[in-house]
Amino acid sequence: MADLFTVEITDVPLDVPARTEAFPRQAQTTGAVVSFVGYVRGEGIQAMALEHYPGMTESSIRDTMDSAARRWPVQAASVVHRVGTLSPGDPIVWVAVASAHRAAAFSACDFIMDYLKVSAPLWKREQSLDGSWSWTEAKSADEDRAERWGWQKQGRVSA
Amino acid sequence: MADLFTVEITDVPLDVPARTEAFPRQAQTTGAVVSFVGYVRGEGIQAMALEHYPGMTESSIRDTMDSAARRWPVQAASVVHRVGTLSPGDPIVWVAVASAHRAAAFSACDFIMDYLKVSAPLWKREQSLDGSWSWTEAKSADEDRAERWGWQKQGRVSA
Amino acid sequence: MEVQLFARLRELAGAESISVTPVPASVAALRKKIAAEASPELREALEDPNVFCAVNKRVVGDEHPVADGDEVGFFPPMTGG
Amino acid sequence: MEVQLFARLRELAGAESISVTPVPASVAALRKKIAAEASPELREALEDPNVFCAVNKRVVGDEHPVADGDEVGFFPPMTGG
Repeated sequence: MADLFTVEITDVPLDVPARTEAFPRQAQTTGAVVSFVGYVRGEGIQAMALEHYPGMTESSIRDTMDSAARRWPVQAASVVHRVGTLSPGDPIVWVAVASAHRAAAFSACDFIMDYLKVSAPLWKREQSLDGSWSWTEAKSADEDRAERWGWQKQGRVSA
Repeated sequence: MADLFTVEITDVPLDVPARTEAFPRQAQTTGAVVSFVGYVRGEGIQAMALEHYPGMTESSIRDTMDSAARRWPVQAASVVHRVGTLSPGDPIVWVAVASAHRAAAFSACDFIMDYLKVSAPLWKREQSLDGSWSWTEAKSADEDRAERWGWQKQGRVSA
Repeated sequence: MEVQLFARLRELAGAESISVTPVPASVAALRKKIAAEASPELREALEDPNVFCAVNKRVVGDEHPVADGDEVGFFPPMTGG
Repeated sequence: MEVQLFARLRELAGAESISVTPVPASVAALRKKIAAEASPELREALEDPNVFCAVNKRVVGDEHPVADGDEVGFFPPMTGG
């Protein structure tokens, strides 16, 4: 039987239909699957590069999935996140959540994305049309969304 | 170019990976796709049958998609809903929404499902394990969820 | 006028539509007229405030006018999705 | 102790890790020690309150203790997803 909670960081292009096909559901009890795909937008950029902290990125996302499963009755969840060099239109991240009912599936998927954005050690650089690379700035809107779920910003002085 | 807003009612099994593959995105501007799949749960039932009001079901769902596009910057949206006889584990409905950012995509997909549940003329019957068929009762929880978006119950006396 | 019935109403009527002549002026009058000539089960179902009426494929209230040539359907609460 | 640096910090240091001996007792002391020996750009980056420190792959505050054998990394705010 497939593992019901999985995290994968990969430098291989993300095949969303294949991931969708392989996502484990339970024929008797799964009533809802919500999935999210984030894509590289091409406005003003010609490429994106993503790096991570091997081991910590996976454990951080796994912690987020465990938190989601404590808050809602999640039956299965998968996260696949790209690293390496990507082009406009490429999928960056795929998140899928299965539950008996849609409310839990929507909330858990939304929650996982919000927490991933602010707590998984991943960093983006973008290559502008003139060829220069620059690091992407963290967005306060992402912190605002994470705070909806009780997330608290961490920094030099921990809570 | 593919139509960016589509509704389909079909008695053919719903191929979710193929629909996912065909869903129109815009390589330059789409940053997020949220999708929902509802499945037949098998607890105590051996089959489900769905019927609709041809023409009205499509226009009702189309109205809901248009409302979503007025509330959020939706770039593309698709709904495919099964009718006919289904088995436990079969997909009933697939909804996908593309937007520049994830907040709009999550909200619009959630909204479309909530409105579809309470306003699209579709009716389920379930066949229990003893072979008998019975009509599914509407759930007040679905009305509660729709009311989050300002939906008001309609009935004999309209507003 | 052929009034369409859906789901449990169709089942109770044993038919996909019911012929109504002359055409009453409002949804309320139409509902009453069909109920008066229906089986007790169908009458009870039609009198349920949760049973919807659509005129020309739009859900309307009981006070909505009805005229010859309108497409009219009655149906129970939606249970799709 | 080899302290790992990620993303912009790695780029500013021109290296994936920095060797620190002896090992200071806390994250604050470690941060200070690395900053004192770093280029002005890396020092400024390390002193940014938004730069995180992870000890054994968990984000911790400045008062967190550090000991020989711990895995320690510094990195800027996350921008994944």
